[in-house]
Amino acid sequence: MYTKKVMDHFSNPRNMGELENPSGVGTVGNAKCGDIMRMYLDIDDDGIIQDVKFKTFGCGAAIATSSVATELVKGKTVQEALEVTNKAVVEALDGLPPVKVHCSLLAEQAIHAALWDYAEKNGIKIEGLKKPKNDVHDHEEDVAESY
Amino acid sequence: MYTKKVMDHFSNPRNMGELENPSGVGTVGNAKCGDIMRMYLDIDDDGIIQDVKFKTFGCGAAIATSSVATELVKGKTVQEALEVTNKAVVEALDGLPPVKVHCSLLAEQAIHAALWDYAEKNGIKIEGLKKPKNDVHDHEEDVAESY
Amino acid sequence: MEKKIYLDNAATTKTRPEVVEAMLPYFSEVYGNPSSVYEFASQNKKAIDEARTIIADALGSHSSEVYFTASGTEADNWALVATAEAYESKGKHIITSKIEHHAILHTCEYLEKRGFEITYIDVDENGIIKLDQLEKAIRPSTILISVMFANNEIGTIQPIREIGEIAKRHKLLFHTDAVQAFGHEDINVEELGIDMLSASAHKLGGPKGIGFLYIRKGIKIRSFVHGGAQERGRRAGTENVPYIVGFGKAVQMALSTLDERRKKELELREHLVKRVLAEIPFTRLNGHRTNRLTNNVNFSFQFIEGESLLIMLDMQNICASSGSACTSGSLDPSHVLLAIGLPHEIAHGSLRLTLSHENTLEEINYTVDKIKEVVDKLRKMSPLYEDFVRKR
Amino acid sequence: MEKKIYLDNAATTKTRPEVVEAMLPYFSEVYGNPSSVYEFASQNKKAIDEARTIIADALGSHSSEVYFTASGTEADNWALVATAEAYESKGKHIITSKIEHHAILHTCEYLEKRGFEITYIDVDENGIIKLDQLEKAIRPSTILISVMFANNEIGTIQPIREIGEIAKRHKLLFHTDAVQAFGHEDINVEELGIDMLSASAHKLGGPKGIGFLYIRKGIKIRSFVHGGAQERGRRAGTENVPYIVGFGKAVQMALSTLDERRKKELELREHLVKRVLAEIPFTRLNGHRTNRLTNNVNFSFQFIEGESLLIMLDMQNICASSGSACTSGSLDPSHVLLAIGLPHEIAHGSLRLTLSHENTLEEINYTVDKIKEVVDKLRKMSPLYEDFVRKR
Ligand SMILES: Cc1ncc(COP(=O)(O)O)c(C=O)c1O
Ligand SMILES: Cc1ncc(COP(=O)(O)O)c(C=O)c1O
Repeated sequence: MYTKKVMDHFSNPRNMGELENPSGVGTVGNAKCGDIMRMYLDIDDDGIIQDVKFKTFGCGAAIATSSVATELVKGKTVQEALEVTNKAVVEALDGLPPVKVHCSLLAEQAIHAALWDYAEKNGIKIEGLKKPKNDVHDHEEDVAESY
Repeated sequence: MYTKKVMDHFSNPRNMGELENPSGVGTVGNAKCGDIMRMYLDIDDDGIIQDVKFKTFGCGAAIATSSVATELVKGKTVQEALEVTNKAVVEALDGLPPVKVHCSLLAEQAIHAALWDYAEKNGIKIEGLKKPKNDVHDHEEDVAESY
Repeated sequence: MEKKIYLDNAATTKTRPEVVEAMLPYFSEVYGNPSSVYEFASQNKKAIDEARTIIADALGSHSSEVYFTASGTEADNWALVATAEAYESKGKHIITSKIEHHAILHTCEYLEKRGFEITYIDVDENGIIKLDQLEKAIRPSTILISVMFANNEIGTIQPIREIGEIAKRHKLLFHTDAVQAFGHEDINVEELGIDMLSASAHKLGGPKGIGFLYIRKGIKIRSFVHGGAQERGRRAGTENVPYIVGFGKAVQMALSTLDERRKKELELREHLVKRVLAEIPFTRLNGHRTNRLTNNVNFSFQFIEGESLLIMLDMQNICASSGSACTSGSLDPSHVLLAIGLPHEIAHGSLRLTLSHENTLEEINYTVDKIKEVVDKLRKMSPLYEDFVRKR
Repeated sequence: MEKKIYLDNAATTKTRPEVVEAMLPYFSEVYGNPSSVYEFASQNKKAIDEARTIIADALGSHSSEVYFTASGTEADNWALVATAEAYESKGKHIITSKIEHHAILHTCEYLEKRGFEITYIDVDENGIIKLDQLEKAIRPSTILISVMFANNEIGTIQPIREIGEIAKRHKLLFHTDAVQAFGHEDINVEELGIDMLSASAHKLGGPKGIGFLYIRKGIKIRSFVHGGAQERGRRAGTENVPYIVGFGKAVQMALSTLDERRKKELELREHLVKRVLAEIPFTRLNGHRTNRLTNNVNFSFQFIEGESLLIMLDMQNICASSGSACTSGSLDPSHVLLAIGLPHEIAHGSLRLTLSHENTLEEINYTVDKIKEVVDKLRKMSPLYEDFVRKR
């Protein structure tokens, strides 16, 4: 059901782990829905993301989207990272099954949450960044499922 | 679905045909239900059934019951013939499928009808013989068949 | 003839050996549950998708519009019951014909008990539905028209396109029971304006126990069998993978041989009809003379009854039927033959012969010879014939 | 391991080669429609009767009480919907449990939409239904109790005899979904007081797409699928002769191997449970420790999620499942695990392994080794585990 890219990121997740003293850390999702993502960012004085790590509790798609999202933001500026949308994440994985698209949203939100933490810690304001919600799941179901 | 006996009587019906000047002839059943039986009786002065013939429009069971019924009454007295029940017909055939049992009733009635005709023609009264109904079908269905 | 002559292909067909071949790996080798996560099961999912696509293509539809069921009967039940339930608030009136299969008629009776009203439209003497009566029957509360594509007893093909147009004009849903037609006639649901269509594999060389319901995208009917999320949540129950694969294969083969089969069946049918009508007196051909399934003939032989005819033909190794297989346990004459206006005693004496590509001219000739003999024998036994001869 | 290790026999089983063998002649050789009159079809009728008798004997019932369906799901739907419709005038209340299969639960939801009231009884932490709550839930309007024989996720076997007694005491009908138990546990409908019972062939070495509903003589429920007069007029649709024959064969084999299979499965299961609980920390066994299906284990591994666990095991050629196969497309955690009181995040991390007689000790040991590795790997990725370790 998953693309090769998803399977690759799932089996060999990039940037999995923790950072000792991260510039920012964000956790989104909740256990009730079965996905929790945590992103650690290391941001240098020029606002460039030098390092990024993730930890994820969740399905194959959740792990793969976390992994690919870390790749997409690593080396980017804060502003550039902010523009990594869930769409970009899905594209980088050559697509996700419809029921799993919410995982990519979660990845986007995890980055935003880590950036928000970084901004708060440093007392700065990042243009276009809103306070992340705790739970970004949309609980839409396939219409045809209404038996 | 039919016993060997039924198949035997069906493929080689006994006493099939007409009688030229029958002592009595009776026709029962109706085309609506798919079975019509006609019995011809040749009864001598001692009230003994010397010859019997049948014609039947109907299913395999209808033809077989007619055939076996002619065998059962041939050589009998009128009174004995009257006692040939549908049960006897079914037994002589080693049984009939439940939906086909009404055919044996028809055979019984056909004999009665022919006897009635004989009695009328001769102005006699046969003890225990009632005027045959035109249609002896019972339209009961298997209870489980209620769609 | 030593060999059995099978002339009951409307009752069921032989499963094509190639279909059995195609199904075999899915029993004991690729046997995973298609709903499972692991790779082993995804082979099954793929096999199902492929079969669904073959069928969707055959109908000119999209694969997301094809839902597998366990039979043509289930597809018919689903179409009627779920439409009734989904559109109940709009109205409780359904229109169908008097010559539908029992899968439709008995489901209609069931719905009548649940408070729905059904109008049963008449057919003409050839078995063609009366379109003017159909259109007049439409009320504001009508939600569905269900008319079969081709009749299973007399083979008459209905004016499906015209019915589709009527349905569209009145904004009604149109379902057709195409169990006898699918794989035998060209069917394009777009061109014909069909919203729902039932079919069954065992009428076209597939196995018994698998069918489908085509449901046009956007129709909001729910499931008939409730449970797991199979068939996109619309038809529950672990998928019958082998039969789905077999159905796909059977459709593929039916389509690729359609023209030659039709041609051969037509030749045999015409030969059969001509000989029987010419050589056996007091015989009529039921159903439309030409506008009928290529493999169907249905005769009434006056003065004789169908079951004894069948048994005597069986003794000559000829498999045929009288009325539909499903009612052969019953004592009633065919509702279809009554609907085309036959009197009861003639309706009782009907013989249906339904051909396949495997039949030969030799078989047909042998069959006609035997029918002649048997009809003759039974007429000699018949009090109706006796009366008829006397009266002449 | 090169070879696939199949540990998902509750999702579906491999069709036994002997079963396939038994079915084969009924596709292209003995293919007549069993409803037909001719001799050729009567062979099919006989084959169906034989299968029905095998199954009836297995239940301690009479063959006229066994009705073939297209699935366990259809049998469940039939039992519920037809009982509701038949006894509606008596009352509109049905009692079931919180841990039923979706074939029951979604049919209950459907009936709720049609105005019926359903009470869902709780289970204890082992998944055993609360009998006192069940008995208290009975009202004058109650018409049916439906409780599954054994749960498909956690394997817990219900106190069927006691439920049967409660039903009898209150003059209620008792239906049990025995899809997971039939062919695996001894079942005698007389002794257990069961009025209706659903089963499915593909859970015991038969094909997918055939089931049956046992209906005790005298119960006046009507058909669920309406149409022809098959199955004594109670279940319409041309009979799936090959699968019916295959189902009979599968039951025969399941019964004749029952004791040895149970013994072997039990040994493997106990070994598996002991090793996993001993070697993997923060793990619990879901379901009753002993009163469960011999082939079922269900673990929750704290801090990790089930799907990724399954995919990683799949990469090691191990086929397993998390929750039931039918819901594996869904995002919700298992309703069964929630019903036994697991918090959501633990319910999400469950693994079901269901054995067959074909599994070996070597396979089980390999599987445990791999589970250890994979759980370890996923915990290292888990933010929940990170938090847990930090807090210690
Ligand atoms: C307890 C239970 N009931 C019903 C079903 C449905 O059976 P089927 O797949 O034959 O529809 C299953 C399995 O899928 C089951 O485990
Ligand atoms: C017109 C028609 N509809 C429905 C059916 C039922 O199909 P199935 O036997 O697959 O249930 C049949 C054949 O039996 C049929 O001829």
